[in-house]
Amino acid sequence: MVTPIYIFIIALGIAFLLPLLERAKKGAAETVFLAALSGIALISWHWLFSLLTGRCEIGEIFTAGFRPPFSINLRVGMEEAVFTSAINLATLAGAVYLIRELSGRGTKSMMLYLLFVMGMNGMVLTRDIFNLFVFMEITGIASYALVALRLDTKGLTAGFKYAIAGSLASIFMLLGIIVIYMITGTLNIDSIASRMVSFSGTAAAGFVAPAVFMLVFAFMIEMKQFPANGWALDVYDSAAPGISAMISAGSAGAALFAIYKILPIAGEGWYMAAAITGSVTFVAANLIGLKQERAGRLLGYSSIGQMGLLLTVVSLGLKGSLPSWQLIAVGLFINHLLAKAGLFWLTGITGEDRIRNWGVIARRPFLLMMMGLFMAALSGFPPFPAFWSKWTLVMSMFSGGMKVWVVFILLGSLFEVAYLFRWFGYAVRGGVEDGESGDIVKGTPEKTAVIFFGAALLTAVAYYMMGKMIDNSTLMLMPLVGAAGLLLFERFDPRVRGIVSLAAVLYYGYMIIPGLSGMPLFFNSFFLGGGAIMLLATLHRRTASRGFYPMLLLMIGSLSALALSSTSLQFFYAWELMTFSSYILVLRGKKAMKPALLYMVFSAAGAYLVMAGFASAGGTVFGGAGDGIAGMSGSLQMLPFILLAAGFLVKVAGMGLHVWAPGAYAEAEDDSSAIISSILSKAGVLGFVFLFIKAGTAFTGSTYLYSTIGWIGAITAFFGALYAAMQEDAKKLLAWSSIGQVGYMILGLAAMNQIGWVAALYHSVSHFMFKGLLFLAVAGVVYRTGTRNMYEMGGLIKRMPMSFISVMIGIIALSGVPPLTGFGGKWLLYNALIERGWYLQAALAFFSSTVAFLYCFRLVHAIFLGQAKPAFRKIKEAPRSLIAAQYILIMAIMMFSMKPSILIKPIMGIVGERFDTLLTWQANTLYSPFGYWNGFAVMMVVCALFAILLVILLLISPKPQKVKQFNIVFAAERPETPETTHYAWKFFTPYERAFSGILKPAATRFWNAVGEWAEAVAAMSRHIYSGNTGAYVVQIFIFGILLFILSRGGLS
Amino acid sequence: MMEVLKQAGYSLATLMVVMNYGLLLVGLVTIIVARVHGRIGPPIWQPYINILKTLSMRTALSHGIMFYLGPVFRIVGGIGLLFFMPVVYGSSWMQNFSFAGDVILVVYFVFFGMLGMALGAAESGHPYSAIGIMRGLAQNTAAELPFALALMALAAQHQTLSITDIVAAQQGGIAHWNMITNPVATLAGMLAFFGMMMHSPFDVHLAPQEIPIGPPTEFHSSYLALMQTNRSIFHAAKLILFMNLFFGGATSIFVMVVKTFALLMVVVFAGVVFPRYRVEQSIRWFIRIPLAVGILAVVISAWK
Amino acid sequence: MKDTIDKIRSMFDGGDADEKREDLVFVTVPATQVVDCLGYLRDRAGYRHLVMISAVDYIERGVFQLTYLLHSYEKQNDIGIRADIGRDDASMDSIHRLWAAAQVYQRELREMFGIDFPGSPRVDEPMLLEGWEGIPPMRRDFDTKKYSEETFFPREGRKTADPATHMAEKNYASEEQVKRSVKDLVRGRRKRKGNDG
Amino acid sequence: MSDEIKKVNGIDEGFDEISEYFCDARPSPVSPSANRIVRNFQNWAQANSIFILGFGTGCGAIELRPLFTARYDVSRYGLFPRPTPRQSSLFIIGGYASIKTMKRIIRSYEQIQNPKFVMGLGSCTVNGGMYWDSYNTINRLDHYIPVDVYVAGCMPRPESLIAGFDRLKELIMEGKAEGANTYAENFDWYKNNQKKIIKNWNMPEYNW
Repeated sequence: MVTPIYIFIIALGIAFLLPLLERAKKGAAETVFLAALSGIALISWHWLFSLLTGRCEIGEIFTAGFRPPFSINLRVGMEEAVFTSAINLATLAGAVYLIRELSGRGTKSMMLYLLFVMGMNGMVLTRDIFNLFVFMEITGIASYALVALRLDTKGLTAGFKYAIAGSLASIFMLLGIIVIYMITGTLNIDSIASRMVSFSGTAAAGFVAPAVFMLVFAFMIEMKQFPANGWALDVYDSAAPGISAMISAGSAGAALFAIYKILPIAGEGWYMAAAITGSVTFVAANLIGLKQERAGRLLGYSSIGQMGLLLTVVSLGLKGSLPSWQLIAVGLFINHLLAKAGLFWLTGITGEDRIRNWGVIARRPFLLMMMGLFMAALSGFPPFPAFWSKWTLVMSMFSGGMKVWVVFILLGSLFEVAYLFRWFGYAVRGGVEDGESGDIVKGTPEKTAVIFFGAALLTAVAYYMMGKMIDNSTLMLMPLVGAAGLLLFERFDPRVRGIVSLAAVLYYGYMIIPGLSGMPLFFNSFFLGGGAIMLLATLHRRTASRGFYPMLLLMIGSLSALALSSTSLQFFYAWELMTFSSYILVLRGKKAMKPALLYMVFSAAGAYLVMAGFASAGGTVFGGAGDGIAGMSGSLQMLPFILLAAGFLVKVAGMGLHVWAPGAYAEAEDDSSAIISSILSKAGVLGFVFLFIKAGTAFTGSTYLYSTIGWIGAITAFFGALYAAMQEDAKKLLAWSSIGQVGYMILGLAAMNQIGWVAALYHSVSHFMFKGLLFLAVAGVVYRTGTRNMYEMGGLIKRMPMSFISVMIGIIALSGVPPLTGFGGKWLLYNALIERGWYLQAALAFFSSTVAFLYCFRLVHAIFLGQAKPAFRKIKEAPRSLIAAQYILIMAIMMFSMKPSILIKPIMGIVGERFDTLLTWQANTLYSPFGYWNGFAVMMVVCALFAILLVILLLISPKPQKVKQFNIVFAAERPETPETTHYAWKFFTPYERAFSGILKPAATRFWNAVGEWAEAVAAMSRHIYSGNTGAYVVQIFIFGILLFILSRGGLS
Repeated sequence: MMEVLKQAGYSLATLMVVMNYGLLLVGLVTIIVARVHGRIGPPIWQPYINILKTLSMRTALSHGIMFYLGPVFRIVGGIGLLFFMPVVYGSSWMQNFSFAGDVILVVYFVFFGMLGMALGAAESGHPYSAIGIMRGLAQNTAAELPFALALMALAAQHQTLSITDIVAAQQGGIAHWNMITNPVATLAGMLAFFGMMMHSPFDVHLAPQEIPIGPPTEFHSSYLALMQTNRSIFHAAKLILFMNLFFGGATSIFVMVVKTFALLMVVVFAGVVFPRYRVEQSIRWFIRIPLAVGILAVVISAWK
Repeated sequence: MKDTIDKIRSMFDGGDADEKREDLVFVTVPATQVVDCLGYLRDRAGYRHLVMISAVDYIERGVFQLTYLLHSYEKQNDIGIRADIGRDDASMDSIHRLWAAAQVYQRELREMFGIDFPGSPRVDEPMLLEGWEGIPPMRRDFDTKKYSEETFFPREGRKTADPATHMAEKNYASEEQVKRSVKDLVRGRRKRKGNDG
Repeated sequence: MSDEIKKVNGIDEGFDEISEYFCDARPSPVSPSANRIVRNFQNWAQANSIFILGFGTGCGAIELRPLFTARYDVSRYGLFPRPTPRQSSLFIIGGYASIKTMKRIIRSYEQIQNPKFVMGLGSCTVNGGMYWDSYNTINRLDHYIPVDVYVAGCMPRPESLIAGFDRLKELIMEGKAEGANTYAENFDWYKNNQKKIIKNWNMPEYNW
């Protein structure tokens, strides 16, 4: 056990020695400086290690050899060890990162840095309140100086504001300490707390409250609580990013620890006030962050928000409302420390402050990957620590009955996700606005190394926490391992990577599928099989496609994990993993910046709803698809049902919540679109399956809820089809179509009878086949033509006959015309709805499926039929791998069309005994209570008729002369150009006119309004930070008054 | 196997009957329209001559494979529609392949031919074909809305989707017909029927003066012969469908002829009186009164 | 009207007014003055409507006479501005900037008379005579009958006849007989009378 | 096509619109069925179901309309108007034909399938009529497309037209109305005549 005194000795001693060393030998100072920091860090790690392994007890060090109150004592407990280790680690890394700049400024900057580190350590370690103040001052003064080190106006003014705010805080703190000392006669934190209690009811008690108020107020200022934090923003904004990183990560952490020590003194009444302050700060800072355009300031808001959240967690934990709050706090803290520092460091490397110009980083895949990683960590995506902390936090809050808190915390997180990923979007897709910073970003090796080190550490912590938190973590880790493994292949040819991914998916499927049954089997074979086919299609890629295959594999893996999950946490883990990976896939599209952001925000909102739903369901085990559960378990209540259903409705793009979907489906890369639309859209279906299994029909209000969801499904189906018919963009058309088709599935599931479920699952498979087919075929066409506007194509049947056949089969299947698979789904659906008594929904679904003919025809006509354009007259057939994948799907469609029983029978088995059996098979005929359908006979009759009639036509027809595209009867004229002869643009105008009343994009307008409103509020609130020191002081006082009122309320 | 062959033979016989009946109907309609105009009109067998004439054309041309297959798709759709429907209730030989599917299959099969035909016509590259298809598809989908509602009303009423069962439920005199037992659904169905038969006022997709006869602009010779044949079969099949659904079906060919003829006359007389709707007008028409009637029908039937 | 005519004559070197009717007067101005004159009439005198532009081929004088006919809605009368241009390399200033519709007339004049209007939109595109070579057909030195006989495979057996005689002979032979004999009769009596007298 | 559009679409120098967009095959005569009974039967069907494509080039078109009204009603004889050449068999040229119109007449005529019949309506189609010496109207239609029946008059009354139809039917029944084959056999002669008057021939040799 090394005594912590060494920390101070090393820091102070080296600090004084540095100038001498510098004189003695050039460059020696840097080495010694880093060695000193390493020494400090080693000491703290040593404590942490010893405490963890139980090799030593909590250490109490008495500096002057006396016990308190006669001397200052330091404590090294578990918390202290964790915090000092983390802070020292970060500061060491930060020093490495900053070393060139520090040495450039001379030894004085290194001295300041050492003092800064020492101050933070002291803040964590000391148990003496005055000593705490001293260390705080040391930290503060060192950091003012560090901030102002740049010696430019911005840095100096920021340092000045920092100093003003810091001295205000000091004054109040000192006043508080004096009064407290006057009352209690001690400065030792532990004894103050115990003595304070005894003063209640005495005359001195009148002094206690103001004293405590002043103390807490001072610490709140140090914690940069809203709105007394304008100065801090200027600091983050103007300091060198390396310094900002340290202030954000280190000193904020130290301040948090200090307030953790102080709050017990203040007494229980203060916990609530602190928690409220913290969460208000969290929400407000993140809200204002929405409007930020500068990276430093944006990160500043994020830091302040995170501190607020941590304050909330700590105060509620101290209050005793949050079990296992330590874990939450430590997870959040470490996550914040590393991720935030990492992002600040990245800002330093790029040297670009405006987030719009962050396209500069796009050419450095490694840095971009790091950025994505930090973003994911900061927004609480798995497997990073914040994910587990947030999950535990929400779970505990719900079980503690703190629902309103959850709302605020999730709202704040949503804002944070929004602005962080807006930034990330600019980084990936933004490009550079003005040429001045257009050159490639170059980090020095040590800076890059530090960033990598931070990311690695974050991952390690994530791995550790994951092992602690989640059951069956090996299985859950598989997708990540696969993706990480693929990263090793990044240097290879894209085709090699594709084949490796394909092999990985196939091997994984081969390993797990035989051991499965029921719903997991269904969805897994569907996800993995479908994923494999789609991977095959991506093999045509010639471009570098950095990061594409890992993310694709991650998405397929997470989908599989989703279907395999057996607890709520596993489910949610896989769900978030899927969201993130698919977001990256969407973002890879050329014009995908805005759609991807929209996708992310909606997905995050949906995910939070799901999380809240899980939390409100309590400890209900969710997932695992209720294998072996006969019937419905019926263990959910109304609130969780609504929350979960709402969350899943976002994912399936139910009408009203669909605004993200057309863009995300359409703007992703062409082959990713196929995957996202045909496979990923089923994740929501899976969610509903699991939810409905869990919920059953027994709970209160179930009738209305199910019929509401049913109506949403039907309306989604209708509007999806209607909007699809009005699109000019082939992929948008298919995207809307997907939205509509998933509506049928939801409608079928919501019917809650055997036929409905068979219909939904059958239609899932069928939709995967035909929509995958269509998207792949369109991907091939877009790949060759370079446009997505259908009216620019035309007549491609002669050049791309294989793709044409795909599209034709696809639309026949899609439109539900017998004899192909689409009809089965429709037939089952109507039977289910009639069984349920939902006649109007059935009629609406029927109408939607006829509207589907409109866009089906349009797709095939505008692209393949009609007039060929001269620009495309030498175009080639789509790449072979795309065609191969399409023909696998066609074969599957044909097989299932010929013998629907080979698909429907297993699905009936999977749906199993949960419902009364309504469907029966007799030979090839499927009987429902209302009707019957013999797919085989229909196929045979149609084929026979077709063959016979074709032969007849061949016999009676004279040998036809093959003619070309202008050989048409054009009212005795000749067509002028193919462009003016191809009737494809605004094809269904009369339809649009007739339905103009209901075609107004109400949902889009609504969400636009919500977005604008949030931005407007953010913009308005932002103006309180005027940059004026006087204004900041006023704000601090206003904050004091507010805090006072709050504490009165809290104390009474 | 013998069963199947026998059924195929029977179906072929049915097809012959219906085809000839349909051709005569087409001829008759032409005469009726002529008489309304104050003309004499062509002989009733004119459709036969027309088909023979188109068959005797000596040349043909082809815009591509889909152009060639389009008419085949079309007539498969027509014959299929007929084949999956019992024509005469109780007759051993006019049941066709109705064992293969119920009314949903039949209704969806209507679109089979339409889609195939649309593909063929679109391959010709003629803008008028595309415009005609657009109009036809748009109008037809709108007409399907009240029809779907009427169908659902029947399903609610009879709790079955099998055409045979629906017909069976209507046996025993006019009082059992759906026309009497479910008049609102019948009304909705009949309003949709106007659109589905594509007679005036719902024949803007052909619009001979404006977009020379729409989708089939480019078709000729034997293609046209197939399409003319299909026109008669398809017409008759749709009539039989509506007869089965709303008017008690038929127990003999004679009854079938009488009922379908009467049904057709409704459409024909409406057609000679009313001028043609534009597409958006007809769509709006369908989504107003017929839609309201349809919803009313479902509500009444489900409420029972 | 009178004032306007006087103005034209004084401002644009107009010749004598040729008053056809009370509300229709033609004035000849030099070809170079036409555009200015028309602009004046349109903007100042209220003749806002261009009725037509026409040409007459005065081959004897070696000129084309162009006539721009304008109408005034306020005054309810017409003024025709005439101008002579040489037949060789006939060319005239375009007035399509005054009236966009003039381009159609000018195209037609270009096609039929070969009068060029430099700058007029699409003036060289034929309206009727796609790919026409040779003399423009409305010029008087173009022999349309000869051209037709050379180009269009005239059908044999066509001959021109006076419709009156032809009808009389073909359709009303007997009546003609009667008529003739009556005529003869009358003539004979006259003769006889004369002889008598 | 303007140069700009060409550039946008990447159409290079060697791009030939006519050969790119039109079929360049020549027509070939298709002899009627060798079997006399079949031939007669087919001729009977052709004669009794005549779809008319009316080309109302001149004032003669006004005389076509009454044919389909209650007063004359040619549908009695199996004659129906048809708006597309593809499905028609009788092509009626309703009066004088200017050169520009001739181009359209030729195009439509060629788009009709074999067997096809042509009726020249009014004197203008016979010998130019009152436009016989015009620089812009043809004199004899039969030098450009084969004509089966001329109905003379300026204008002929609907009764004359019905008489013309009767004559046409007789010809068809007798197997003498083989204009399409005549055209194919004397293709070069017809093309020469056509090209003599049509100077900007921006279409293929034969409009399929």
